Amino acid sequence: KAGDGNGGTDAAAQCGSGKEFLIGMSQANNAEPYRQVMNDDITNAAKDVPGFKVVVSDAAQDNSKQVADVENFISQGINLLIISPNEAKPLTAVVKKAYDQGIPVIVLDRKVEGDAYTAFIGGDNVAIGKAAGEYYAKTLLPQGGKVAEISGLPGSTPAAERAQGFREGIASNPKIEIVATQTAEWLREKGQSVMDAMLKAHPDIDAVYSHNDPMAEGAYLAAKAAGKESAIKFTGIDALPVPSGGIKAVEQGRLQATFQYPTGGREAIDMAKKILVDCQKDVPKTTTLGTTQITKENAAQVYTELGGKQ
Amino acid sequence: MTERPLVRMTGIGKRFGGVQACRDIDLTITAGEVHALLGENGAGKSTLINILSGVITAYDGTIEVDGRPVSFAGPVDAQRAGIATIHQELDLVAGLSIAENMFLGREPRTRLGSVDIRRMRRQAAEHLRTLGADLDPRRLVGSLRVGEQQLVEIGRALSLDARVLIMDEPTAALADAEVERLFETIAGLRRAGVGIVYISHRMAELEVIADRATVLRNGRLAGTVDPKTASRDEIIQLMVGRSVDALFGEGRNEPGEVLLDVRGFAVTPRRPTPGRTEPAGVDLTVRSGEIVGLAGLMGAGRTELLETLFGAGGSGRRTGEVTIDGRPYHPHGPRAALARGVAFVPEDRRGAGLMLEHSVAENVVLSALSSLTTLGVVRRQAVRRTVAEQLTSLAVKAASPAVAAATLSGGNQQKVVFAKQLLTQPRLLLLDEPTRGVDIGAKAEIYRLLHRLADTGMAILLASSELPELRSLCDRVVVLHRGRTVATLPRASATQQAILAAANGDDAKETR
Amino acid sequence: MNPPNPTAVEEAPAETPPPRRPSLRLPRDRHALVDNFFRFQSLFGLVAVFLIAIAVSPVRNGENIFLSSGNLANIVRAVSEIGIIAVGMTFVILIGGIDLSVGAVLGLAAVGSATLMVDSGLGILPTVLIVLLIGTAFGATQGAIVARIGIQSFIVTLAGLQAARGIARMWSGGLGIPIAYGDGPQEAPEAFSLLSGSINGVLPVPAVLFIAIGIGALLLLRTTAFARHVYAIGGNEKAARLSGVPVRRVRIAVFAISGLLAALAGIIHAGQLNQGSPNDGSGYELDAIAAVVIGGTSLAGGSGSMGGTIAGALLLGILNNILALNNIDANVQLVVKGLVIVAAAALQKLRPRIS
Amino acid sequence: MNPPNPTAVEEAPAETPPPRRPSLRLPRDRHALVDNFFRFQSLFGLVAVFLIAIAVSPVRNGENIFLSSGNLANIVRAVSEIGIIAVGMTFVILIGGIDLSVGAVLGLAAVGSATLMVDSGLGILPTVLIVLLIGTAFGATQGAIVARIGIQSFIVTLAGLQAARGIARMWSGGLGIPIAYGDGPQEAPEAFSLLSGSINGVLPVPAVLFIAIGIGALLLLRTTAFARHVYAIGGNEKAARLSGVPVRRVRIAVFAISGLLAALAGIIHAGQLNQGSPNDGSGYELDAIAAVVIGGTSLAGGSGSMGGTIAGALLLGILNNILALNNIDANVQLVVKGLVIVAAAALQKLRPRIS
Ligand SMILES: Nc1ncnc2c1ncn2[C@@H]1O[C@H](COP(=O)(O)OP(=O)(O)OP(=O)(O)O)[C@@H](O)[C@H]1O
Ligand SMILES: Nc1ncnc2c1ncn2[C@@H]1O[C@H](COP(=O)(O)OP(=O)(O)OP(=O)(O)O)[C@@H](O)[C@H]1O
Ligand SMILES: [Mg+2]
Ligand SMILES: [Mg+2]
Repeated sequence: KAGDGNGGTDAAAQCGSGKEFLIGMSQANNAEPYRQVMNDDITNAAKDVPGFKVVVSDAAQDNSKQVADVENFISQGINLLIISPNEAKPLTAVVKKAYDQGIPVIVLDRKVEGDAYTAFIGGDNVAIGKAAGEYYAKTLLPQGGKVAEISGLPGSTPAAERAQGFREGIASNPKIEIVATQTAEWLREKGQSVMDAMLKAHPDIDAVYSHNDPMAEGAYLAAKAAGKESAIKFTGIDALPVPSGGIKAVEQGRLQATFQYPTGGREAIDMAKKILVDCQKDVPKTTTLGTTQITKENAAQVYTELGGKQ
Repeated sequence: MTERPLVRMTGIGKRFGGVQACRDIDLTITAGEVHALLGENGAGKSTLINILSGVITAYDGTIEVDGRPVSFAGPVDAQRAGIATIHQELDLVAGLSIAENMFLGREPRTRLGSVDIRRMRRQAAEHLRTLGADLDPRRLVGSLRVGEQQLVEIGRALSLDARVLIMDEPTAALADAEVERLFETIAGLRRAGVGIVYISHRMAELEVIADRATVLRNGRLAGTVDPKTASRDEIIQLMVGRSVDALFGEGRNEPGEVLLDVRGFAVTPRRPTPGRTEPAGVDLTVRSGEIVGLAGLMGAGRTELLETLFGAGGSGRRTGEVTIDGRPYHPHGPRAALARGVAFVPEDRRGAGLMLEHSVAENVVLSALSSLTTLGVVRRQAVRRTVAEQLTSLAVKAASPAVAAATLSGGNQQKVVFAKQLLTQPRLLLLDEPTRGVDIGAKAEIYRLLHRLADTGMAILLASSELPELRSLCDRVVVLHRGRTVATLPRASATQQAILAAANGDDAKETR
Repeated sequence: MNPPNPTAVEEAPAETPPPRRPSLRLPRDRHALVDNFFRFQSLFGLVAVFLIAIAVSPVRNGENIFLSSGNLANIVRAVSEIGIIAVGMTFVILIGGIDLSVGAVLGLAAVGSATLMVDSGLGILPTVLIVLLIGTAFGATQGAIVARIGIQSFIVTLAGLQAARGIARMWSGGLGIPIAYGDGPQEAPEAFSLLSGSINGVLPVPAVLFIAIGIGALLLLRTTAFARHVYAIGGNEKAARLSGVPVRRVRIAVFAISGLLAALAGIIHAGQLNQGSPNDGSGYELDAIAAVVIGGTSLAGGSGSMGGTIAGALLLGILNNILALNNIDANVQLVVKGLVIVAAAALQKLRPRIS
Repeated sequence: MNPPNPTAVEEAPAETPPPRRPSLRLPRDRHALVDNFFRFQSLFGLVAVFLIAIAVSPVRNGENIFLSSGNLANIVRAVSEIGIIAVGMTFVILIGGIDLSVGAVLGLAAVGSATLMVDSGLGILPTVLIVLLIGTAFGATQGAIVARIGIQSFIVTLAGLQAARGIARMWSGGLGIPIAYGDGPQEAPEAFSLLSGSINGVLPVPAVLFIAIGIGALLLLRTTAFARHVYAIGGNEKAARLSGVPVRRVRIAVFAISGLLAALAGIIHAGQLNQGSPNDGSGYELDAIAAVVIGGTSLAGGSGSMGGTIAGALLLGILNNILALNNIDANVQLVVKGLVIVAAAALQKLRPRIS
């Protein structure tokens, strides 16, 4: 293919230490804590690399806006693009455009189609969902039980994949039953009101599988208001190393467990350094980041490891 | 006059909620006649013609046009049947031009289907010219004075080439010159065999143009007279059910101290607004207990002067001197004016005077709320009592104080605005065309009220386009021309000729 | 010079009594009945949705889940923030304006509450006062721009929305600030968590606040001169100004009230969720406006009632609740909600209209 | 003093014919000048923002990045969808209504385009026609509810928003439907990808469509009777009705136009992004309304211009672009954008006002 192998050559030609590099980070939206942490990871990591300057744009969940953001980066003449696409297909073309112009592109978290990018770094939502499911099947509810699922925004890939992986994970334990699924659109307060209603309709829920930590926390609050917070087990996903994140919630006992969905921010800057400063030509095309299961035992330790501030 | 009536309305009745606006009314309109419709405010005149023009579609009785019974589903049906109407309330679209308003809903098209703007403008200009109005058809209606808007309404009705033309108080906002031109036009239409229904509260007009007069009272037919032969008292007797002469009474006190003193007053706007005539050298005084009239041609700047004195005028640099009780007076807003005891009744009661959808009671007390509250809480009992008193004292005809102001007849709406301002207990009352659309009985009541107020020491400054009104009501008449005082005529010398001559100013000599 | 004698105005007609003309009267009683019926019309939609909800609610062990006291309390708690915002929005809409910034101000206030208590270590009272002040000032600023420059409130508050959201994100570093309770540093006073509690274990505190504020506003709107001014400005601004209504001041006050109540909702939000997050409250403005309009208040200004708004907010809450209780698919929920909102609004149209 | 003589009151004016007097005239020419100046006032904000953008644009290799043809083309492309929606919205706002459903209709249309071409294997023309028809019908339905039942358009279209979003999600199964090009099954005709291309490599196709539609609408609004009816309904509905303007029909038509253009924007959206995603277009309604209002159209209806809307859309686009080019922090951007929007709206206020 035309772009293959040519992408990133211009910038690579200018590589070397002691130079200034402008890195554009196109973020799908800043409203999700996960993405805010990703931005913070990137900017913090970049501070340690002399010559790196990172600018972050916020597409506010709008594919078109993100296309325009990348176009603007190209106009400005960035040396490297990091992008966490809102959705794969709509951003494929503009990512390819950047790549074809010789700008190295690191795709984070969500993929684009084809291979017109330098590298992809991301977690695996199906695997995370599956890990959560297996945790339910083996550790949390080995005797089986009724599970309520609070899902992310309908139509978003992570929501679909975390649902799918979970079902694969619990398949080994047929006594686990998903009795209700409601969306809370990734939001804490919606998690609360959805849980309110679910508790009414299904007062005998044993556990709540939430697609992210904030919704799990919201559900916990609802259960607490109903006096059921100790009878029900809550798990989340994301495990952000920030005070409002899931690790702290596990540490403080509100959540039973959470599963890390890595931001890949540090890894992206590491790779950018390899490309721009070290002039390395052959970075791995795909880096899949693993997940860590966080329970009360390891919460404090993981929090420190991930550089979370107290 | 032909024998067969163009329109025959039989047994017409109409109820609004609890109000019987019309009851068993018969009316015929014959080709080539001017048929006057008379009655007090709220007698049911507008309701009757709204039925005929298709605005009101649910009513009792029958309408025949050319002997065939009709039932209009809307105003367009009536227009198709050859009935054109000039409604009492100006219903024009402010954001469209004169031409666009005149042809709204029946725009001439080019072959391409677009609006033939040139033809529209040309025809609009023609119709306006027959009325003696030399207005640029491209001007936005929102920038026109009320009188000019009235002419546009008339022009619009004329452009329909109707066989029956209904005019509901067409002259209410017109000055004499325009009225005269309108009469010429009406005479022409009559000769062409158009049947005309003419509603007006100006009795003198009827004697000039009406062939027949039907009088309504309280929604019923009170009688039919020939205005050329019947005496005015006779007609008034039919309308009001009593003689009006008896309504006038007592003598007047001598005026007191000078209350309002205006010397060389002018406003220089930062950016001139087209169509506004800001004060440009006004001298006048009003004493306590005195009624002073403001005369002038359309656009002479009377309205603007009153608005400015009330703090509601245009912005701009002020020069000259205005004092009240000898102390400087620079109202920067209606609140400041009200605080100094100045009240204002605007001429555009619907646009500037009333909250039409709100109740009569809410309208009446709005200006005086502060005197009816304790710690910001409205004293309901006091409000109810005050409203009742005011409505009685001004003889406002309303089903109840709780009905929306929009449901009142025009004259009664005017009285509500009046009541609102009087409640502030002003010392200086500014009135802009206070009797526009007010029936003769109510007019007399308003005059009597004004005299009574003046007798209590109130100073009144009143702008009016009806010269007879100025002459009979005022102690002095100040004539404005292009925003400038050109004459101050004491009562004795304020003849029609003198006022008109002054009002025309140098203008007549200059241009013609 | 004698000052005008006010009594003369009213006495005078007695001297020469013009023949009293019988003014046409309504048969009072019948109309009073019909009138009273339609006065409570903003409740029609609510009652209808309530009855439907009872009918379609799942039943467990013979108990109608929807009607269970816990569920009803949840409903009111869930709408309390939107409801409080909608109360402020009612004033704004009554003067013919709109306030799109409320959701963002809620977010800003939530962040403010958390930051001031947790990071700055302030007590509850100073925190609440400062946050309410911020909200009020923000609203008043918007009101001043609307009233003085004369820009349409839609634009001003749309800009305000963006600004408030931006400030909230900058203030919080883009992340939610969790609120831990206790006496230590970085901890908020325990009392603040009362906002997520209930009175007697039945009445959620936010619900009580909503109802109290709603009733207060209802009384305010029925009894005060301020309220009359609000209606007058919405009814005919020019007439109001000429009648001596302090139009600008009332306008600014109205936007300030809206900002104040949005900030209060933000404090409650933070208390309920134990967190102040800068992105919270997005889209709340539309829900609040919907509550107001379903309650029968006209977006053109000048007519509407606070009772209607409260009913509208409860209606929306019941709707969300019953759809969730029945475990309706989220997408179907959206469609059903759209239809019910229109149907509820159509119900309000039963009122007999003027002219 | 004499009591006034009642008969004198009505003295006939006809007896002494007053001399013909010329009514006072403005100096025409000067005013025509001022008028023409202010007529293009909706451009003031645009020109100001444009000049500022040039001034603050970063410069690379001596080239003003903002002014580079590629960048200018990007700006117009980026606003083209909002712009097309805003054109339809202008009609709605001119009649005093509002259409909150446009963003959701855009999403629905994008899903429709993708599904019909990819899953149902339809050609471009049938697909486009069906999608436009869906949008038009959706808009017309909303218009009919507004016009016939008399519910405020805010509520009807807010419900429409939810319904359209729900339908789009159900239709697409909740996920974006990617569009692959080719002749095979599950592939869309190659020609559809033209929507993401440019003419001569310079003019993006969506930008051309936006400009064409804008000019078309501008002419429509200047020349047709329909346009006058639109203004009349917004300016004075009663007058319009009395004049025989088919108020209901015009109302329905206006919402249908808005739906049609939103659907068109959805097709373009799908073509540009090679995907039909049910969540796309959320929040576009506010951007479109902002463009219309910044363009000087009053939300009260009856006054405004299409040129203003186009200028407003471009202004927003330039604003987004220049903030991004200068690498302003996203949160600061929000605040700055808010301020600039208010400033732009304030500029429009220079116009001398009627009444
Ligand atoms: N839409 C309405 N709803 C309720 N009552 C109405 C309505 N229109 C008119 N009325 C009532 O019907 C009666 C007749 O009103 P109408 O407007 O016909 O009087 P009018 O003779 O034209 O008076 P005026 O000379 O003041 O214009 C009045 O009592 C008025 O209050
Ligand atoms: N272009 C305009 N812009 C703003 N206000 C206007 C404009 N033209 C007229 N007005 C206002 O509209 C009203 C209508 O004027 P009106 O027809 O009453 O004039 P008039 O009473 O005949 O003349 P006068 O100026 O002597 O009162 C006045 O309040 C005037 O200030
Ligand atoms: Mg009348
Ligand atoms: Mg005047």
